[in-house]
Amino acid sequence: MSLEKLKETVAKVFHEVDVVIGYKQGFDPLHATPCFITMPEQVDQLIWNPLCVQNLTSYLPFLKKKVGIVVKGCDSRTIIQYMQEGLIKRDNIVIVGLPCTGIISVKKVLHEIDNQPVESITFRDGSNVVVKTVKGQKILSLSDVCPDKCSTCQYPTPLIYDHLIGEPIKSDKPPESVYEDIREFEKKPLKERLEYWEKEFDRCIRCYACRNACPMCICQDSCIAETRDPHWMSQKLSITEKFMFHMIHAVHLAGRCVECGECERVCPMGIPVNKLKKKINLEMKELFGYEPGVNLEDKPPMYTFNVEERKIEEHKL
Amino acid sequence: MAQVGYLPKEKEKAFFETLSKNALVYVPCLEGDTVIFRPFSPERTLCFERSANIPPKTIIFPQSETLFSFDYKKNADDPQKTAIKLETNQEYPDVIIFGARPCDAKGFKIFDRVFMDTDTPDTYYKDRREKTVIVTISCESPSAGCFCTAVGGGPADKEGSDAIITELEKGYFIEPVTEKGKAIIKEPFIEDGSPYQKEAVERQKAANDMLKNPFSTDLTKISPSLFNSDEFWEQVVSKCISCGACTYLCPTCYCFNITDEQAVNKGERIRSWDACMFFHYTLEASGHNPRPTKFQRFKNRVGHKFVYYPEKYNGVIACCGCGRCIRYCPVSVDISEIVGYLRGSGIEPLKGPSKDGANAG
Amino acid sequence: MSVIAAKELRIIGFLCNWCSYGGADTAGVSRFKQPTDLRIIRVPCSGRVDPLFVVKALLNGADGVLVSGCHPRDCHYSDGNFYARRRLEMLKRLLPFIGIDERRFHYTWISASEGARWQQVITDFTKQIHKLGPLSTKTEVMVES
Amino acid sequence: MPVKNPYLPELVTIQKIIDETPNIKSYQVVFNDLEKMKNFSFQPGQVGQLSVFGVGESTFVINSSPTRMDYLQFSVMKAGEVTAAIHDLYVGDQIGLRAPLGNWFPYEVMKDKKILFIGGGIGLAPLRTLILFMLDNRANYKNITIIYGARTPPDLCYKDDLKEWESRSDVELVLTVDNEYPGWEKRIGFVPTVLNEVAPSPDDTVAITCGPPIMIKFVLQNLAKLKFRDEDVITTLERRMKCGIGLCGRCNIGSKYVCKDGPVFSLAQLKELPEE
Repeated sequence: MSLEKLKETVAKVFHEVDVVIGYKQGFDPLHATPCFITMPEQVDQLIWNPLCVQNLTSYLPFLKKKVGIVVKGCDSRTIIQYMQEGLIKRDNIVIVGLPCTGIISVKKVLHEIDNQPVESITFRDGSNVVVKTVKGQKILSLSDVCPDKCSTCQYPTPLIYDHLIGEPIKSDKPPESVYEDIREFEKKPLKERLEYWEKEFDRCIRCYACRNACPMCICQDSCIAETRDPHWMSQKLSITEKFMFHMIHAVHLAGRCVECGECERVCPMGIPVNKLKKKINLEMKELFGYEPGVNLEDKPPMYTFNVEERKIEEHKL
Repeated sequence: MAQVGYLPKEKEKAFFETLSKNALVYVPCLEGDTVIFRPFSPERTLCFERSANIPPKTIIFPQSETLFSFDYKKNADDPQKTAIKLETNQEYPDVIIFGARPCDAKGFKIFDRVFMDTDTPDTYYKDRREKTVIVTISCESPSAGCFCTAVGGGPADKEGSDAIITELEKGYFIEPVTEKGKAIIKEPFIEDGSPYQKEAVERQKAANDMLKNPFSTDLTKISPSLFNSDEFWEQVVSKCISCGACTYLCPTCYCFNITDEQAVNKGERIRSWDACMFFHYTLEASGHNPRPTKFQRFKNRVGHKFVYYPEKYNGVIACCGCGRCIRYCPVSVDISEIVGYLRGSGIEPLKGPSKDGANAG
Repeated sequence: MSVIAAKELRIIGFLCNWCSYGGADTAGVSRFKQPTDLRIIRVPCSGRVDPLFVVKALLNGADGVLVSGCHPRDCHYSDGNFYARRRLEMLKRLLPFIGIDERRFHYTWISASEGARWQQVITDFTKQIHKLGPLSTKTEVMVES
Repeated sequence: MPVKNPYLPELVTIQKIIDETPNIKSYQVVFNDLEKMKNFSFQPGQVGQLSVFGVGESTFVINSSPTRMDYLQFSVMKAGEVTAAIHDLYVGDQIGLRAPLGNWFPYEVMKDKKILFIGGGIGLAPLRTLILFMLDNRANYKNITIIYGARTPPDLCYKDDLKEWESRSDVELVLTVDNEYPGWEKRIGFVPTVLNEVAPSPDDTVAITCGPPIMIKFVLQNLAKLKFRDEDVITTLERRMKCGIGLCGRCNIGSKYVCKDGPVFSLAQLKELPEE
């Protein structure tokens, strides 16, 4: 069973590092939560199932010591992107890779059981989720309640690891399905798109959970959404300022966003903030054939240039 | 006239429309999967099933408001001299918040002590607060993370509410609490509620029993040694990402920031929400920051609610147990679990000596 | 035809100091006829133009934004415009996604001697913006003119 | 009478600007509304919030004495956005002022005692208001000793006051600078070390100290070595402040707000608070 193997490996890795970051059961059966293992007896708390939704690698740039980290396929892209941008020292990190068969979206599960507190949740034969609440039991299929990123997942097996728990899994999802939702959205007329974003961003409360959960946002403590020198934005809660903040986040992730989906997952107001970043990634792939956090030798497109750009023609008026 | 009221569900929309004639009625509306308080209008879909994502504090303590506007006026005959004109505009409409939760209402009580029971009251909050009627709906069942009964609240707690409603089969049983509440049951479409009293009380009791208490010891005892041990905070808060979700969604968080914005010669001084979890919250011009790490900030956050506020306001805990900070935390930090440790309720996170006791973050 | 007759729109121009600003100056010195809607902001290099300058301008009341720098290979700082080209192309493709017509933002390369080309670009771009009309988003801050 | 809006500043005009040191200027301001000027009162040690509209607000101690009410004086060291904006102002410009705020030096308790002032750099500002106040009621206090130091002689604030205090017989002034400086004959050395050299006796003495945090740290240690009792050591604290009236929650140390319960604290009070 891969949980036992995971615990074994982590126990072994534990001696080479100062802390191992994994998942443990959270405050209720539906939520897992990151756990920082600094004592051998804490290894037993580790869990591994579709509840393990957080991208644990976002702690790495802030930890100044040797760290063991449990990593799903999509999370591993963060580590490669960190290395491309020189934000972590590879030999300070021991990566325990977990081939992943999909995780749940807490929001979608809650939607299915109309937000009742969960008494128990069990996973049967890899694709069924059995949820028991006060109002009775419901059987959901993982493909209905998984986050969008899982239904188009290209990298279920971590692209970089020191230890792999279980056998690598190949993706069975067609590559062009990844940006299906973006192409769908672009079919809307221009005015409707603007109104859509104004309506969605109207709910934003600028709590910056999306920014602080984003692994690539390492300048959280001096973000230009809050500083007064440079003075980009006011603290006024108008749609202009909210729109501007989300554009800052998207543009600063151009050619860097590994689509781990954390920004959308953590938004307490349910705003689809990941869409903007996926659109830019679509353009990065189209323009430069670049996918963030996939291979180590790549250079993020905004860090470099070609004298002759193959795909950029001069715009005529 | 009947002491208690009853509003049949089919007359709900009509009732809100009449109320909206002479007051701004805020009701919890469903937008996508998010429940948020909006001014009532017929085409909005209402949602009374669960507590709103963000509490109604946005209505009385808005996330950003203009304290005053200023205008630099050039003096025609002496260009050196510029006069400054300050203007404030504090006319607020009458407001009825319909569908708040008992924990939200209790939050306003926490605000009142700070903003109003002081020799320098906050006139902005005070004017709005006095013009607001809070009609609370009692909870049928707790959401994930709720622990209101453990901090002196309850699914049908009346504190801070002007009237309290209990949803029944075909209508809402309304119990006025204050004078403002009594005015509500005199509104059109409200019938006599006494026949429904018994059923309402049963439902309230049923809801009360569903709540479990995360702390197993008495309320006030927080162990100072554990509270002041940096290692404890590093251990329990390593996963926190120091965002503002928990503070902005908290009905008892009232910290704010004051900033100026100016365009050419006009501008305004803006008060906006702030979070003690943000790095710049205590950052000084010299660059010194008394609380630079997220552990110190989180210790201050928990300390404020469970130690400092009680110290200042004879034992009142500045937490209403609504569970939002637990439900919406990106990494599921559970404040009730941490306060449980602080009260020494036996769950020891630090079993045995830590590996190297070094800073885990 | 100057557009002073018709109500002027707010068009912001980020011009690189060494080439395009010179080009605009040449056009001015040679007394070329051109619309006057454009408000020029001089930047050391087109590489200095952060795509967010354009976004902030469009969200806060600008109806059109033009960025103009040295021709590729002519950059005074040798590779400023190469970086700019990638950033501004990314932005050009992102704008329609958020509901702002991409024709409201244009970037081009004009050298100091191309006064005529500057006149042509600025006339066509202003006409194009006038065709699109003011960008009245709910997001537009009420900046009292 | 409607409740006063605590955030709305009074407009004041700058009458005089004194260049104390390369990065510190003192501003003497007068209320535009002369009525308010006449019946404005404050206690030594209280602070005010200066507003530069469009930039922001910052807290400064009122360092003129309550006994000399023809103007209010604030000393501003250039450090951040607001202080830089204040340094660009000229005589005749108008700024906003919200005062008086916070608590003050317990001068009642200090009556008939020896007073020891220990200041560093801009730290003399909060002390100056109390010194001037005491000099105007000289009889109430036994001998007054002032130990004041700065990095270099040009960094010494209130140079004319220092001259006056030096000439007075009923005040003992000990000046020092951190290290040698051409033309400087007086003491050399950090304030805490000079404190040890002067070694004032703790009995029947109240020590009041203000200055950079690093200086305060060592001064408090040395005072303890000199057997000063905690209640007899008083200092002022600095924190990031916004509302100034104990509401916005930012300047707290434990349950105490520096803006309202302070900024003046005794060492005994500080010891009860969680150290930060």
